[in-house]
Amino acid sequence: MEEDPLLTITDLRIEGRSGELWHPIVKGVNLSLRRGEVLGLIGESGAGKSTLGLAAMGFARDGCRIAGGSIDFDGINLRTAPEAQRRSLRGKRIAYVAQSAAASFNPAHKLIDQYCECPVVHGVMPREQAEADAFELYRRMRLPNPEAIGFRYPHQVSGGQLQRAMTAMAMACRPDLIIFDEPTTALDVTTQIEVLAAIRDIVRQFGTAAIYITHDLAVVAQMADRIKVLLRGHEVEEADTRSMLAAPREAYTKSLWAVRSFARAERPPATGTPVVSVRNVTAGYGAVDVLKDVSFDIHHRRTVAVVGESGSGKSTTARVITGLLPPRKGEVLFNGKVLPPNFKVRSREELRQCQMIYQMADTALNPKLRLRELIGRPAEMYLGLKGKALDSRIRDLLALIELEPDTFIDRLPSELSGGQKQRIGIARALAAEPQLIICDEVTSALDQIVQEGILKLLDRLQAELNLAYMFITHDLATVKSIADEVVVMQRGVVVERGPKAALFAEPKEEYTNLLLSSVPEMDPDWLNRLLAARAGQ
Amino acid sequence: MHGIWTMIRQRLLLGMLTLFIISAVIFGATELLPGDLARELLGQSATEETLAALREQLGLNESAPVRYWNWLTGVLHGDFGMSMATNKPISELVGTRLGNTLFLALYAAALAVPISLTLGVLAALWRNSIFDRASNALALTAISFPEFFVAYILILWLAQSGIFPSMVRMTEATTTLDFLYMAFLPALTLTLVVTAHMMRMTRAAIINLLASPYIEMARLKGMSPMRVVLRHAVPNALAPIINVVALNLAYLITGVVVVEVVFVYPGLGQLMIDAVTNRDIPVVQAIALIFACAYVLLNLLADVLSTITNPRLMHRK
Amino acid sequence: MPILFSIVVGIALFFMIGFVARALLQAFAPAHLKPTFRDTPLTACFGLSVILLYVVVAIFAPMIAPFGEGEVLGAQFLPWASPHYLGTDKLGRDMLTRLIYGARNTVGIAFATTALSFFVGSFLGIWAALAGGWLDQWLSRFVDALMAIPALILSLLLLTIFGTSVLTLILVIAAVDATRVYRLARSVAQGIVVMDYIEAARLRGEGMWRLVRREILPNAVAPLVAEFGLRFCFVFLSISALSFLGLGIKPPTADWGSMVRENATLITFGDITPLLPAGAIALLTVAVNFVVDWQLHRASGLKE
Amino acid sequence: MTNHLIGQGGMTRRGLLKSSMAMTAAGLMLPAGMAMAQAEPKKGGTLRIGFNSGSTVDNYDPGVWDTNFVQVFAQARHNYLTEIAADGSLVGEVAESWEASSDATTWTLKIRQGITFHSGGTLTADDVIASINYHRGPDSTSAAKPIVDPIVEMKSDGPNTVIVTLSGGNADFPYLMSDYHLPIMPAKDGKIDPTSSDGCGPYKVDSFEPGISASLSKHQGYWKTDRGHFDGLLLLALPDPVARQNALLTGEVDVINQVDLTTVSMMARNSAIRILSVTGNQHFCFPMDTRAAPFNDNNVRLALKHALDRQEMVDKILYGYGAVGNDNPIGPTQQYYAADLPVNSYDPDKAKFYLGQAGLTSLDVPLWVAEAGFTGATDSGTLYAERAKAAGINITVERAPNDGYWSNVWMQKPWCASYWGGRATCDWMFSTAYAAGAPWNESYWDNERFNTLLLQGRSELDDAKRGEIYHEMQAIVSNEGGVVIPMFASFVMGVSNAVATPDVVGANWDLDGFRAVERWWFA
Repeated sequence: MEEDPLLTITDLRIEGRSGELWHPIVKGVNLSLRRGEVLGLIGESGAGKSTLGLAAMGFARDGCRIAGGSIDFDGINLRTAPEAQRRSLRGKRIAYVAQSAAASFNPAHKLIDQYCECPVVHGVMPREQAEADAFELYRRMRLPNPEAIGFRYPHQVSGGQLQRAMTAMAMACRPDLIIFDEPTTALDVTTQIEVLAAIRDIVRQFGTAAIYITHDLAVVAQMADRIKVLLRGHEVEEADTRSMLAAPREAYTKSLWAVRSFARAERPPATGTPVVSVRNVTAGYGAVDVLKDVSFDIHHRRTVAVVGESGSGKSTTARVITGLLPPRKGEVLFNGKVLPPNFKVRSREELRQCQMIYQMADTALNPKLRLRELIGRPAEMYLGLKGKALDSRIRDLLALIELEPDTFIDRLPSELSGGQKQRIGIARALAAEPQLIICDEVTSALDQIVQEGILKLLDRLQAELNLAYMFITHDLATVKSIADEVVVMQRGVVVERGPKAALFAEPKEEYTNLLLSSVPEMDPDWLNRLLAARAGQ
Repeated sequence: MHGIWTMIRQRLLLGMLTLFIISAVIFGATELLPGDLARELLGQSATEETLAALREQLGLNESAPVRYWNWLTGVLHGDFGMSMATNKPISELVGTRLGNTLFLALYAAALAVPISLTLGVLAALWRNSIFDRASNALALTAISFPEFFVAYILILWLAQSGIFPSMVRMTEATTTLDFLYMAFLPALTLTLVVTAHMMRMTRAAIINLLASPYIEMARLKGMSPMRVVLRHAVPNALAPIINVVALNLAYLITGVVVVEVVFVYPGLGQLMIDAVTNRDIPVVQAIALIFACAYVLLNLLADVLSTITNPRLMHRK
Repeated sequence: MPILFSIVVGIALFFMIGFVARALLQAFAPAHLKPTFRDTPLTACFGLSVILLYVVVAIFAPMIAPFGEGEVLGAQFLPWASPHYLGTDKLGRDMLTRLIYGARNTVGIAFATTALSFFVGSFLGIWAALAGGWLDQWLSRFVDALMAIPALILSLLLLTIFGTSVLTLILVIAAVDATRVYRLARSVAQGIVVMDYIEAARLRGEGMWRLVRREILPNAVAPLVAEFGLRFCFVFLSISALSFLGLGIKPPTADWGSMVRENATLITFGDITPLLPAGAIALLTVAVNFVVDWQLHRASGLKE
Repeated sequence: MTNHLIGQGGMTRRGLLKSSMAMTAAGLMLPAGMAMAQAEPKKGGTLRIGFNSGSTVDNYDPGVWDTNFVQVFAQARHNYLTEIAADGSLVGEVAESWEASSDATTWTLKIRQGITFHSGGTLTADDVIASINYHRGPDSTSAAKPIVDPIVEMKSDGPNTVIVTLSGGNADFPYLMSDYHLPIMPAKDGKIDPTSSDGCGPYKVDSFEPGISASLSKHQGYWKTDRGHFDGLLLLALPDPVARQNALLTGEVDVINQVDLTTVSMMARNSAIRILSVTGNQHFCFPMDTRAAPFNDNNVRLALKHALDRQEMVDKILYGYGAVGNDNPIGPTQQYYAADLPVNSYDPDKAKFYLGQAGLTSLDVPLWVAEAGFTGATDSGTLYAERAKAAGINITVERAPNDGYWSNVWMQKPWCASYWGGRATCDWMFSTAYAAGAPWNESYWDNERFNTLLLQGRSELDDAKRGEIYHEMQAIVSNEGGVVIPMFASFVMGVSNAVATPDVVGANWDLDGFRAVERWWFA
């Protein structure tokens, strides 16, 4: 406790540029970190977490600048130190683990080459030694055949493994400090467990200090000794993990804590003809079958959650229903009537009835169109609305998704936050006044508070417009909160399906169980217990 | 690896198709041209009877489709036929000139490619610096001058002072070294003409990537800007760069008529213009096909290279 | 020395124009554009003002020009002095006047040509990318074939067949350019058609025309604009290259390409007459591309 | 693209028929050109000439030569029956002497003895007959066919006599035989080989790359001991004016033709070279289709003839290297040149007046031009149009592509640009381009009086009478002809000071009547 801290940040202010204007991103944050200590930084996107994390390396993204305050790393003032000196620190004494390893590994080079770059360029150790060392670290990170995996290219390695490889890379020079920037956000729950465990162990083994940035409380609870909560560039509060979890002081923190409490009552079992029923569908690309004999129904005013990890065939099912991928076998019924397998031959009416909301609002909304057109187009097309009528309809829709019409109607997607974009996605789907909406991972890219907002919205709309939802997700927390029925998929097969309560209460299938157990909980000891439990089996 | 071979095979087949279309287009076009070989040969002095006689001799009285068919079958048997105007075998006519053209193209490329890539990389490295803007402006100025004008200016500066010859005279005695010396000005002209395009593309391709996460990662690993660009950006920017280089190489082979004229360089371009103006269709066809081949092959090469240099395509999962 | 001097003057001018233009832009730009202009780089301001100048000259040529376009006023190659501030050409026509009208004709033609080629090229390119299949194959093969024929030769053929009126000139050069544009547009569009919002639009049942026009084109604009900048200027070159083969704009119409061609031989004796039209072309090229670069930079969102 | 017309330049005709023997003597004792050469020329050296022409389709076939590259190349390796001397007089070459029957229909040519071909054989009458016959006959593809058409029979009388019978009397026959299409080539069983370079000229071919260059070396057995001074020749095709002029300035060649007039003045400042310019019969013109309106009205033609400033054209198009033309194809150097004809000067009012006569107040006519027509045609057209405005005549200059100009524009469009190398004799010039029905009567002109005079003139043997006839014909052409002839263009050559040229340089063709290779030497 008494030894002087490794990193001290005082009254740090960082500004970002839009045009010639500089607006504050981080507004006077203090931070101090002792050797071997892990600090959790949480907050929603835009809270300045990453910016702060990078600042700890004396680094500011293009278009950002460190406007005030001081950053002292082990006696070196990172603000005044010459770039060359700062560079010599990065990768060597302060390392960084990025959110998406898939994107942050250079696709042109083998993992091992990228691993060795730091030690060799910084002159820590020669190439041979570095390689040997890499194998060692890969092993410790529990990567499969550590001697070989390094000689693969990033695209040949799965996301979870990449994330671990990147952590290993960060460790290459045995830095004093590592910045983890949402390292597990992009991963499936089951993989997340492994990565979390691996990261935590290695950090402890080397006694490396770390700043762990995330928006997921449950995760940070497992990793951090202390937690600092950020909100729009301000520090909300800081405390050691357990007391913070036990007794959050600030309202905002409390609200964060509350997020996971949202869950709505399961509706009574459905009756009558389902809006959509998928009958023994087998489909795939080329020779391989991605879906094998999949069947399930979706009824009015009910939400069917299709869960499973990436590659389990969730999205493919959606493509079959929308008609993008005509099935090899089986059929899709809409209100008891068989839909043409290919969307090209479906009637406008059929197209209108089934709308889709995508995971990535960024790629799902044409960046060059204004909201007026984005939302208005379906209404114009399907309902033939024009001029005044169209305009008022657009405004209604905006109001419906809780966006102030006058301020938003003429904005471009780029002028919206992630959550707002997703709301536009919803509005666009609603504009067609469909019976079924397919939500493909609609919340997984969002902060939890925002997620909750969206979920609540969807729930409300379902009640008001009695829609049927097909809800594709890998996040069981979401399932818990809004699903009526659950369809669990694995490798293209429906493993288990049934009402939410029943299925969560006593999962019949091993895999379902695995999924459920992998959902992080707020309890700091959850991870240990889980690992222990699994080791026990 | 095997993927590449199939790709090459397909592309070669498509190339064949392209060549066929071209031969048809060219033939059609030359058919539509007013006047014919006989007229052009006899020029103003032609009288109807002499024309008739000459047409008879040259077999121009055959209908167009028949002549095209004869030509095509000939080519398919590897016989490009005789030049009608000089009645020499086309192979002989084209042979040396093809060599010259290729040599000049290579020469120019050898100058242009390194220069423009270096400039492009540096411009990307020091983007928005004075260097960047200046090199950009210079390059643009260079391409906005017509080729012959660039050539004249070079002649003014480098030839009249006697530093370099302004014309290329090749004899049996000419050694490669002399050749490089004599052909310097034409090569330099072409370099100036193509550099800008390649340089700008290189710069753009690299800058495109600088926003990507792995570049930030590289910087966060404490790599120097130079290393970031060279080792992390360039390998991922290769595809567009390779393509623009290929495109310009194709231009260097097919598009240098003007330079040939100014520097009295015996290349294919001049031959083709002459053949067109003389309606010497077999020659036009032959050269057009050669150019087309160059174009097709270069594009193929570009695609192969960008495949090879892209791990995602080379090493499947 | 004179070269050095002129370079210095040139740079000085560049900055002066740049600053002034920026000041003016900020002063008079409509409110919502002000922020855009506030961070406009000098180069772009310079480019904008030069383009503006050209446009003004082009439009008001008859009012600005001291003499008539084809008017023969006196001896040939008069020195630079009042009333012929840039001297006279080989027929004794006022050089300045010719330059001014040249702006009108050349820029006009170049613009028409490029616009046309881009309209055709990008539409076909995007369509091919969107439709895929045999349509894509055949279009691409055909375009490949055309591109494999040297542009100069192709234009020579076409122009000799269809004659050399300004219209055919525009059509032919546009046709030749369109192949290049097609290629670019197609490759760009291929990157866009895989986007979710295109899938969404298709699922909505949008028609081809709408997909091309509203969904894809707006997103393909940036690279197309970049190409536009270069192609636009290459048109001048095509024209002068064609006048090299005796095809070109019909006299006494003044166009820079031909003017360079006519006077080019003088340069070999250090007479700078041909530098005037050539310089005019170069200046425009640089200006246009400065603006284009700026636009690209903004589009790319790369902040620096 | 260049299209020279068959023929040759101005000359005097001192009593042709009276004294063909004397001529022969002259031909024997002091071959033409040398007569006035001041210093005894040095032998040796390789002359390098840069030509404005030269195409990849150039070849050895005499029937299709049409650019000055091949023309000079031909004169370098071949001899002809007769030669136009630098002063314009006619001298014998292969033909030692000639005699005509009184009606000038039968010609007896004495063939010079002891002339050897490069391949070694000796030239005989049969070679002559075969060489001329190559251009005759129904299946002839030769451009010279019209020249030899009047020949009804050619027979040899012994190894060195040829007797030619013509369909009609033609006093100018010996001149025709100097045409550059008619070289004497070795015959093999009555036929010449049009693909062989073999000849009896001063130089023999070492190498020839069409469109690039030709190199020749001295023909040791050449019969003219006082001609062909160079050891060798290097003929280069340098179509680009700058390349050409630069080659001369940097000493890469010794002589260039068709100096770019735009820069000739600057080039002349260079002390190492000199500009050589001779004015002959080559003239630039704008033929009108006299069958088609409005050109079928002579008033319109006259209006147009008064609507252009000829002097300005000479100054601005030819940069002074030429002479004003008076719509009369006969050049000032020719014997029968009518110097006293009224001059068609630039006079808008007169033009207006003639328009009035034609019942017009204004006139709109298109004029087709291309550099192929003649160098500077486009600019000439522009000037013409500019000046014609004053006379209420609105000429729209239509720029046609060089490519195919002679097939698609010339004699197809009602009014276009054209040019003539000129003809050695009035008769030849007129009967080629002005006689009714002549294949190249580019104005489709048909003037009764003119046509009858033409026939009279051809068979008229008395100089004085001929003079009157041709004077009247020139007057008619100038006043009623369908061709506007604004200027006579000089041949402008750049010559290195290392090269010596005779005082009198041939004006009938470029490069000393194509004979520079034979007549010039290194100082």
